[in-house]
Amino acid sequence: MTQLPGMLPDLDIIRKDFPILARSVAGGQPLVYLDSANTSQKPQVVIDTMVDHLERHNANIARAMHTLGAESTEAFEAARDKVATFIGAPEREGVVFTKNITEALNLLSNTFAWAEGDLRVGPGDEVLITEMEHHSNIVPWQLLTERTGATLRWFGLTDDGRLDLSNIDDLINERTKVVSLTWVSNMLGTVNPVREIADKAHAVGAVVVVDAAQAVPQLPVDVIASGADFLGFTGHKTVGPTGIGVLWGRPELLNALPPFHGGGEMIETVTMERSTYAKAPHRFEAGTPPIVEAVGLGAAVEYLGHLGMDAVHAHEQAVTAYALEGLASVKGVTVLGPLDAASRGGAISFELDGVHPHDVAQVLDSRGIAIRAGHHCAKPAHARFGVQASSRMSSYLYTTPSEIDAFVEGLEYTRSYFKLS
Amino acid sequence: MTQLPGMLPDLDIIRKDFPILARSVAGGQPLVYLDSANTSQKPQVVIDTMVDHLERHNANIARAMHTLGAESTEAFEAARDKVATFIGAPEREGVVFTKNITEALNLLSNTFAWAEGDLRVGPGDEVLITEMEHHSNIVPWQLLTERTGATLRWFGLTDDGRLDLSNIDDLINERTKVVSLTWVSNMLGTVNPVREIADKAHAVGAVVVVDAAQAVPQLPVDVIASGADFLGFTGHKTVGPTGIGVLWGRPELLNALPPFHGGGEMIETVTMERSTYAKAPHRFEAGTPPIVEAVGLGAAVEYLGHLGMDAVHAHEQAVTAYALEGLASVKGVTVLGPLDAASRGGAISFELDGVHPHDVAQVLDSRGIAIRAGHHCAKPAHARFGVQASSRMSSYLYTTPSEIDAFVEGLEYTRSYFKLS
Amino acid sequence: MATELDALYQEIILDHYKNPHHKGLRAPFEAEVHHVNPTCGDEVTLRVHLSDGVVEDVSYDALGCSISQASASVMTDLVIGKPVGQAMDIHEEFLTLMQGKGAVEPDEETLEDGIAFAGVAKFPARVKCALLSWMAWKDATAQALETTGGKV
Amino acid sequence: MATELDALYQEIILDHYKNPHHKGLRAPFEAEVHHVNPTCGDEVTLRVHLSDGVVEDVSYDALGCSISQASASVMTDLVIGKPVGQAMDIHEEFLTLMQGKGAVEPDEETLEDGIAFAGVAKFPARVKCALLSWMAWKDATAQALETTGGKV
Ligand SMILES: Cc1ncc(COP(=O)(O)O)c(C=O)c1O
Ligand SMILES: Cc1ncc(COP(=O)(O)O)c(C=O)c1O
Repeated sequence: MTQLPGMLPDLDIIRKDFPILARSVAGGQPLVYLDSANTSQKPQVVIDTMVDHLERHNANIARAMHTLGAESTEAFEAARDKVATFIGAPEREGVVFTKNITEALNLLSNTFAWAEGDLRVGPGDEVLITEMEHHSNIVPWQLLTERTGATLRWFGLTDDGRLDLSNIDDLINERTKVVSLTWVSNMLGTVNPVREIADKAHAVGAVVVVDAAQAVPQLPVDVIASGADFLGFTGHKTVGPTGIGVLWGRPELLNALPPFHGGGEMIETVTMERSTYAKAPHRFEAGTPPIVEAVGLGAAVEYLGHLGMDAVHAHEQAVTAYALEGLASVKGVTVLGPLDAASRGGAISFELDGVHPHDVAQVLDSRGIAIRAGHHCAKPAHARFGVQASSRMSSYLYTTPSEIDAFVEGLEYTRSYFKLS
Repeated sequence: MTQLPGMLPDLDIIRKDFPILARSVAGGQPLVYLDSANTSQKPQVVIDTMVDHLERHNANIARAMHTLGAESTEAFEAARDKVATFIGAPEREGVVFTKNITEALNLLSNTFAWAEGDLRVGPGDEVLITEMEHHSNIVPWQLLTERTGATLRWFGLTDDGRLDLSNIDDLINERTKVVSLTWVSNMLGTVNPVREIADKAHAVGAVVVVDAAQAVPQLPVDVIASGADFLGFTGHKTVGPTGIGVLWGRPELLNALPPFHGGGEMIETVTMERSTYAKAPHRFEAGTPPIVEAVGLGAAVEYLGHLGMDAVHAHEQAVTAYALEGLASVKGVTVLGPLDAASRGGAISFELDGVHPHDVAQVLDSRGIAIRAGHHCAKPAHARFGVQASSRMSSYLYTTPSEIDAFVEGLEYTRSYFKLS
Repeated sequence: MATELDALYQEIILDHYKNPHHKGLRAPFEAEVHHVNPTCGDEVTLRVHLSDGVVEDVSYDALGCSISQASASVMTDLVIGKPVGQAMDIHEEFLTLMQGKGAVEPDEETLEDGIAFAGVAKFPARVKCALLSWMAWKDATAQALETTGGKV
Repeated sequence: MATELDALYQEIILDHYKNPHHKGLRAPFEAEVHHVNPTCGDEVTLRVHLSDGVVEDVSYDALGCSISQASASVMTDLVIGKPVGQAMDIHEEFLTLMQGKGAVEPDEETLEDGIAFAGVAKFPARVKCALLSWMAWKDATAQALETTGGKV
């Protein structure tokens, strides 16, 4: 195997942890999975942990007093501890389990509408996002501002796909109540200066929400150092299962928010006339939570912790640099976003002149190579660059240099298939 | 094995489908799981289907154009078809996947607040529930009515644990906008006359929401025949995984509601200024849905379909009748709710004079018998009967008469352990 | 596999993609619609001009992949000049072909160049691409019939 | 297993459960709190009367299981008559015992009848029962100290 400086050692052993990587597709060709920014693959330990829970410890949590119930509760709450450790959260109470990061962001945008006191967003207030957000960090704030009479504003983008900070002092002002931005763009790959923006936001009394859906899988994340007041990520992109996400928040802020979903286990007491509510995290975990999914996520972050996020990050940077080089060698390819690996994450969106992204993805798929084509839930960022759709390859800790070679060869083949000269 | 008329044939073979039932607890004693109203156990086929998906077909859905993406999307959408068939939904578009039924009910209570037109709940409107609801069908409506200035009303209960319908013509009136009630009570076991109430509600133009969390696992359910406009259930009580629930709604009503969570895949198009939304079901499935969980639920309802819900229901009735008999034989036991099995589901809450429910559950647990103790997320129903907590045994399709015998013996042992005479 | 790929990207499709027929927006028209494929972002703006119960013209402006572009081109070939009822029948037949998962044998008599899309039916993710312009046409035609009170 | 069960339900616990000490709500008091265990519904209303830096009286009304009732009874025995600081230390020691998962050896000198709860620590679901009244006492005492400006 080609070795790149910074690559994870023993990559072939790590790959064995991921059963799906042994699969063949498209009539017997090995799977080359380059769609990890969309969803990551799962190591055996995550799957086995879930199976063990389902086959031996399955029970509802908190409410159950029997042996299985105690085991299930312990596994679920241990997962919370593992997540807290993984993201550097000082208190386990700050870790709320949600369905995905989309629910986490909606939890905030909805409770800000009904909050009393400082966190309430109302007429005249401003919510600030950026033009490179995923739809999940745009639409909730559109709904909030439309419904409350607040104003939605956003950072524009520079031509090389970074945040345009030239008007930051206008954008972050005394009316700003919430600044919500992505740490790493899922389309442009850009890594944003979250801390710098958070400091400016805090200076005017705004709260800072960080969409870390692409950051937590790739970077060492410390919620306190990030400057975030709230930070979310999603299990399925973090070698965990679907159906589970995390909202971390400073506990005193979480407890200042009204409930989101009402129901079982988020209450303190209920009468027909009125109810009182538990504190975070339970306040925001109404109903039976995704128990086996949380347990799976616990195993996932533990797996990543064992590899070491510094090592995962170095691997991602090495592979991304190699992929950028490869892409530069293909005639007609334009990469969207920053061109140096050091200032970006592992998702690389690009255009291939003369072939529509769907067709690129289709031809690659016929060679067993899985990439994404479309707007990647970032229509405004595409519109900003005047493109309607793009192709995106995204690597992860299990990606090898030879997979990048196969991808680059696939692009050359695509060019010849569509008879481009 | 004791045979009861109506019991599932080949029960010992069916039990082999559930790996956890082979487990021993409390120092080597066989597990007697009588907490299925809290969460059900999972057959091997559900676990295997999930594992197969994770190990061979894992990919994000809809957005992905490659082979794995197509396979994953097909499995996810096939699960929707299976659920639609299972509950008699004429159109697959009416089946929305949620996290659990709690999310389904909150989806409705939240969107009713922001709806335009007929479905909007505002000042002067009335929302009608019942005193036997689970907290998940109380708190969302409290939040809605408190926030919109509408009024929350409820059916009271008769002494034998049925709905008190004596003032139905006052409760259902021209101000009633929403009637939301449980089909089968998780505490009292009562099966409510959903259709009769739905007809009355429709006569005044109200919409009818049915909490079928305990009904779908136990009864043959036909959403159309039920009279419901919206009906929810939850995967983990239906031999499916956690992290997945279902909201069924009449598609034209779903499409008349505004979005709940905003984000990926619920949109039609997004610009920074405004967005337009997809139709149901995608309108309400923002973000990456619980994919593997939906696939697991598909396998679960298929499993139940193969057993036949008539047969499952007959089994439940046979075992419940047998358990009621057994409970009647224990001195100091008072059963809450109807005493004839025919008018109730499989959850039986009871008091044992002189021993607190926790202590009952604890002593039973030491004999490997898992029951629930507490308020079962139905505090108001407990308050109605002047009890603060109760014990609850709940059987399911895998429950045998000898497990009921062990349970009844366990109660006798509990009496002697606490030296009751 | 190149063979499956070739079944998808038939010469006819690539020809229509490179040289689309009837492309551009023209007047007169009774209805104009804008359809989007939300998952991938493909878009089409499409106008219909009916007269005396006949599809007089279909004009469009589309952004999208080879399959969606070629499909729009073939669609206009098939419906322009046909009585509305007959055009709707062709639409139905194309729909059946696309939803047949590759098991439906297309009829060249009716579908002409449209038979080249038989291979698309085996690629579920691409079926939507092939149907985008057809759905837009059906919608626009329904609107045109409505605004003119069925009198065209 | 009966043996584990017996470790949980020690005679001392059952005695306190059947004949709780200091039960009932009494005056005077500087603070009254109401605590609930949300998962199971156990409730306690508890009053604290402090005077000259000493826990003069703790009175309570509680609904709950044997463990929670017995724990309230033992707690009052332990704190009534003690200086506030010393009572808080006992509370800390009891907390440590309960959170020790059965690995902490209780000190009979300090905890007296409270050592009977050592077995509870092995039942995570019941630890909350044993702590309910202690948490209420701590909360009420803090409130009493606050309202009296620390001068008791
Ligand atoms: C009648 C009823 N409704 C709602 C719920 C809530 O279900 P979930 O916790 O899965 O959302 C339950 C079970 O806990 C129930 O029994
Ligand atoms: C940056 C970013 N934010 C949010 C999301 C939404 O994640 P999910 O769909 O798991 O809620 C994604 C991925 O789809 C993402 O890449």
